[in-house]
Amino acid sequence: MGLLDRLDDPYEGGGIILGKVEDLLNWGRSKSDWYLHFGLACCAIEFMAMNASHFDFMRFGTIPRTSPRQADFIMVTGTVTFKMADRIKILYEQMAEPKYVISVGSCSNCGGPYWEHGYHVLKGVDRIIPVDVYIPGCPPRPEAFEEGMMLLQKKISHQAIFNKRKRLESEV
Amino acid sequence: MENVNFLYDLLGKNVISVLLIVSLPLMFVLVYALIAILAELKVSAWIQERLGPMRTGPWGILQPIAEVVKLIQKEDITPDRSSKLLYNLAPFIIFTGAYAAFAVIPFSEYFVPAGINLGLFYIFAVGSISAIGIVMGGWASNNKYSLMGAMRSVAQLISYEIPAAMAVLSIVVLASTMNMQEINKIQSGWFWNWFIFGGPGTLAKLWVIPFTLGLGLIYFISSLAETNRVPFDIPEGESELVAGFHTEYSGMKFAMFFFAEYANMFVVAAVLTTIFLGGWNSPFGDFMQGPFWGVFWFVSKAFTVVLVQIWIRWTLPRFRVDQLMYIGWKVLLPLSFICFMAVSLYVMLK
Amino acid sequence: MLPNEIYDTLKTEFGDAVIEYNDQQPTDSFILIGADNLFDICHTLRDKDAFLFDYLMCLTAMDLGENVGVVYHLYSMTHKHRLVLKVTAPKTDPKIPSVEMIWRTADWHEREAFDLIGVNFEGHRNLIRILCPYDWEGHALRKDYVAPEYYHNMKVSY
Amino acid sequence: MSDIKRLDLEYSQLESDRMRINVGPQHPSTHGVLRLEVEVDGEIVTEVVPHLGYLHRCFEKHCEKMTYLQVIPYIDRLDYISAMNNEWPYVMALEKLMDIKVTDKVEYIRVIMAELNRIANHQIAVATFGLDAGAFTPFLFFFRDREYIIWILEKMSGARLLYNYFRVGGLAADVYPGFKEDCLNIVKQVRKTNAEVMDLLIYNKIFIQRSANVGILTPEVAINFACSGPVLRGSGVKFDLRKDEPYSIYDRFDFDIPVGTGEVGVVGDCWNRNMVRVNEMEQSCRIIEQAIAQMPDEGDVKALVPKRIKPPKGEVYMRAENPKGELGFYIVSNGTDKPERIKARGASFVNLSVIPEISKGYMFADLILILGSIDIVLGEVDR
Repeated sequence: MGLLDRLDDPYEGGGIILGKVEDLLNWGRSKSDWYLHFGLACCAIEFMAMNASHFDFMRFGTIPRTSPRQADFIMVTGTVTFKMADRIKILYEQMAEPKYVISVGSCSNCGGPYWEHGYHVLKGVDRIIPVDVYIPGCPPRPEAFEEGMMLLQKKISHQAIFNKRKRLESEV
Repeated sequence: MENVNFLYDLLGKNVISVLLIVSLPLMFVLVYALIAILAELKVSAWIQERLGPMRTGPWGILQPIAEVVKLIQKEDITPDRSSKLLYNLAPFIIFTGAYAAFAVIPFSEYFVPAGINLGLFYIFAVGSISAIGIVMGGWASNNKYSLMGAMRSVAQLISYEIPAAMAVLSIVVLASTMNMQEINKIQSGWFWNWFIFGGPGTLAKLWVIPFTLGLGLIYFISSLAETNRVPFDIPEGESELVAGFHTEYSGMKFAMFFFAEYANMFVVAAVLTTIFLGGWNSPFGDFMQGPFWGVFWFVSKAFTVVLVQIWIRWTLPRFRVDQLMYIGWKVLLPLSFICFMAVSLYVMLK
Repeated sequence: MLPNEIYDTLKTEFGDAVIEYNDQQPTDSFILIGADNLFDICHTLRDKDAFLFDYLMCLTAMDLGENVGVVYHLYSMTHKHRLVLKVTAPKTDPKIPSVEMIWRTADWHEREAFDLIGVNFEGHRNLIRILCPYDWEGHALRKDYVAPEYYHNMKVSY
Repeated sequence: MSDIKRLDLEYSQLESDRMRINVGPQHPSTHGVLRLEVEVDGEIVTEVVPHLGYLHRCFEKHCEKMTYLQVIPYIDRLDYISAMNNEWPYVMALEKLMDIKVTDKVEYIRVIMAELNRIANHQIAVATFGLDAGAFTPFLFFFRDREYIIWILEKMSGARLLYNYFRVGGLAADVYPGFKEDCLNIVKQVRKTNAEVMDLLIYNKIFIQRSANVGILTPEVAINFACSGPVLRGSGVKFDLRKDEPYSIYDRFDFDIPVGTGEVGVVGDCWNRNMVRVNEMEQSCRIIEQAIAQMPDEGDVKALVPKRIKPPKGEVYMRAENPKGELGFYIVSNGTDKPERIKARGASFVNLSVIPEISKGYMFADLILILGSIDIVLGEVDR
């Protein structure tokens, strides 16, 4: 496993140096996000527009990767059907830790317009994989993508790496 | 070849100086790779009317550092059914192959890590090591895409080695040496003394200039193929083979492939610079000529070549595998033979 | 050629196999034919010089309650005329001859009809599900269809 | 000579293991969630088995449960790249069932909207085709232009991608001030970028080598498979519903039907299919210019229709020329405000079915290009 496990709580409290190291590691993870674009439906087209020159998704330091092994987060854009659900699970499991998920659009958030009669639509991708950021919309505007990306970066940059267990306990 | 290194002059020939000499190119490779990655991101963005990474440091210049910090933290996956030893060895072999070539690259009049007499020969010898690494990685991953990528890659590397070698051989004939430092020294003076313009000589060399220009072009095209760059990037052609031979690699091992690719780009650019573009010589005679300016000229020339590679990467579509073979064997190889003949004739008549 | 002329020609050729001609507005006028002779009739429609229906626009299967029906929308690229054919079969044994050999495009349309309505196309070379997963149960577009509660441990409807 | 012959024989008798590769459902260039099971002999494709249904969103089931107006948003989500074009045959079918005449102004706005959306669709199609060939930059050039078109459509309908703009008997909203100038500017911009991309991509030597003489679809096969749109026209068949069966007001415009000419390669190959799209953009520009000139300023954009759409009992099949090809809706009405059955005949669904036929014997990299040249949208394939 990566560096994360080995660094789990050697010293109490961590101290200034480890705190700064943690900031650095979080900074690296939050600023360099390679994504696996899991284009499923309409939202994928809007995401392509997001990648294009007007909005330029790569401003955030993201690079598209086609192999799940090299991706940091997976962007589920569109309706997840039952036929697809197993594959999404496999892909998510193939990704290397630490990994994140952005769920884009009403369909992958909750089933969207296919909620009521969609016998073949999974009602939300969060029923099979854990989701970090939800982007609402059908399809979301590129501005919504930007906000979602910034939310993910914010989330990553505040993550605990050292003394995780201890900090979680204190929160509880 | 004595005293080609300023460090030997400075520290004498002892363990420390040898270690320093070995580690200097390594430092250079790492720093260079970071710059090249940034350049790739930014140049591609500018070609496409975008901005590229903007939010990591001012104008995104810290982006490659963030990538490295991130890649260090990633989980290192070894697929369950892979051949573990080969799988783990492959990235190191590829990086070694790319890095070993730096041993003979003359950065300046007074700095070449190992001034051996068979420098060019050595570069071609170690350059082929990376092919072994690619095959190892592709086969050991136990992934069909990786396997196909590796097969294509090796076929491509082997076929393009020959025109590249012919191009280099012609220059060896012109210079009558395989020592890269010597080749540089021959090209000193104004830029028309560069081997791409026929090397130093009287006006009689005019008729050989088209052939040497052609040789430069042949070498450049072959070098694109050897480094798997567009339009010859079929081993990792995204649209069909997902990520080619490194589909299954993650974290630092993937970073090694990444670094090796950029290091390889620099190696071929450095060879092109050395044998065709005058190496560390100033283009303008004695103007800004000297050991320290030499580093400047050498690196800037090599970087220009790298930039051209990036430029081509974002402009052209990619070839198909059979077309690639066709170009290698039926176009570049005969052309390189013709140029070789012409250059040999010129040397005979001289 | 107008649909009623086609109906007359077919009636003389196939007799009772051609059941009914309907031209009540606003419905597109259609010809109802018996399932048994469907293949021969379609073959004639495609190859006879007066018809030359070489373009199958659409193939729709429907749940009609007691029966299932299949509707063929035909078009001729040379004569620029169109025709609607209808076939029905009882829902308990929904067997209809396949026209996949006549118009290759019917291949996927028939697979879809089999998948969603459950029409059994006889003579189709590869009649498997196309849209729903291969292990899906039931035919989704039937009026009495109830979605399963779980599929591969995932809840279907909430 | 005899030696060579014997060698050939032996070579053909050599047995090599064939590899089955799974392309998709998550693959960078299957244009969505298509899965192709490909059998390759080295690099040569010997068999392709498409597996669909990864985006089966139960469209037809939803139609039976919704009222007629509620169905329109779902229709947008069929071919989500050209939503305006999708809505058109549906509302035309209902208008035919209910015998409603729409005003001239509505017809002109519909034409302009549909043609703008056609340009946007073809831009994506050509761009992604270039992307499949490895050229990334034209992709972004086209997307830059598409953005301007999207802005017009957004100002008209309020949505960027899925418009829900056409209504039975009219439109959701009237044009905004300055609409005509915007359209004419777009036409200029589209022509400029097309000229640029011609140099960068279409007539690029490498691109021609890659896409010409690949994936040849003969007219007979194309008609037997009921292909339509640029796929059919790329094979040299001059068939366009806007000309051959003019619906709406297309008979008032002067435009050509571009067909595959075999200028490079042979008629029916990937390059010609792609070229048809590029030429169609120009034709759409011409239609827009004429429509802008002829469009009346006065007029209502909504006809008198009841709030609850209740068509009389009947069945109607209406088709229109979608950018992908012929999109048809077969609507069975039972006299209530909910349809009995709606079947969507998607062009992509039908066009995709020729893939196993035309990709055999080409190389693996060609398969990706053939798929790209057919220009499918999985929303329409799987519905």
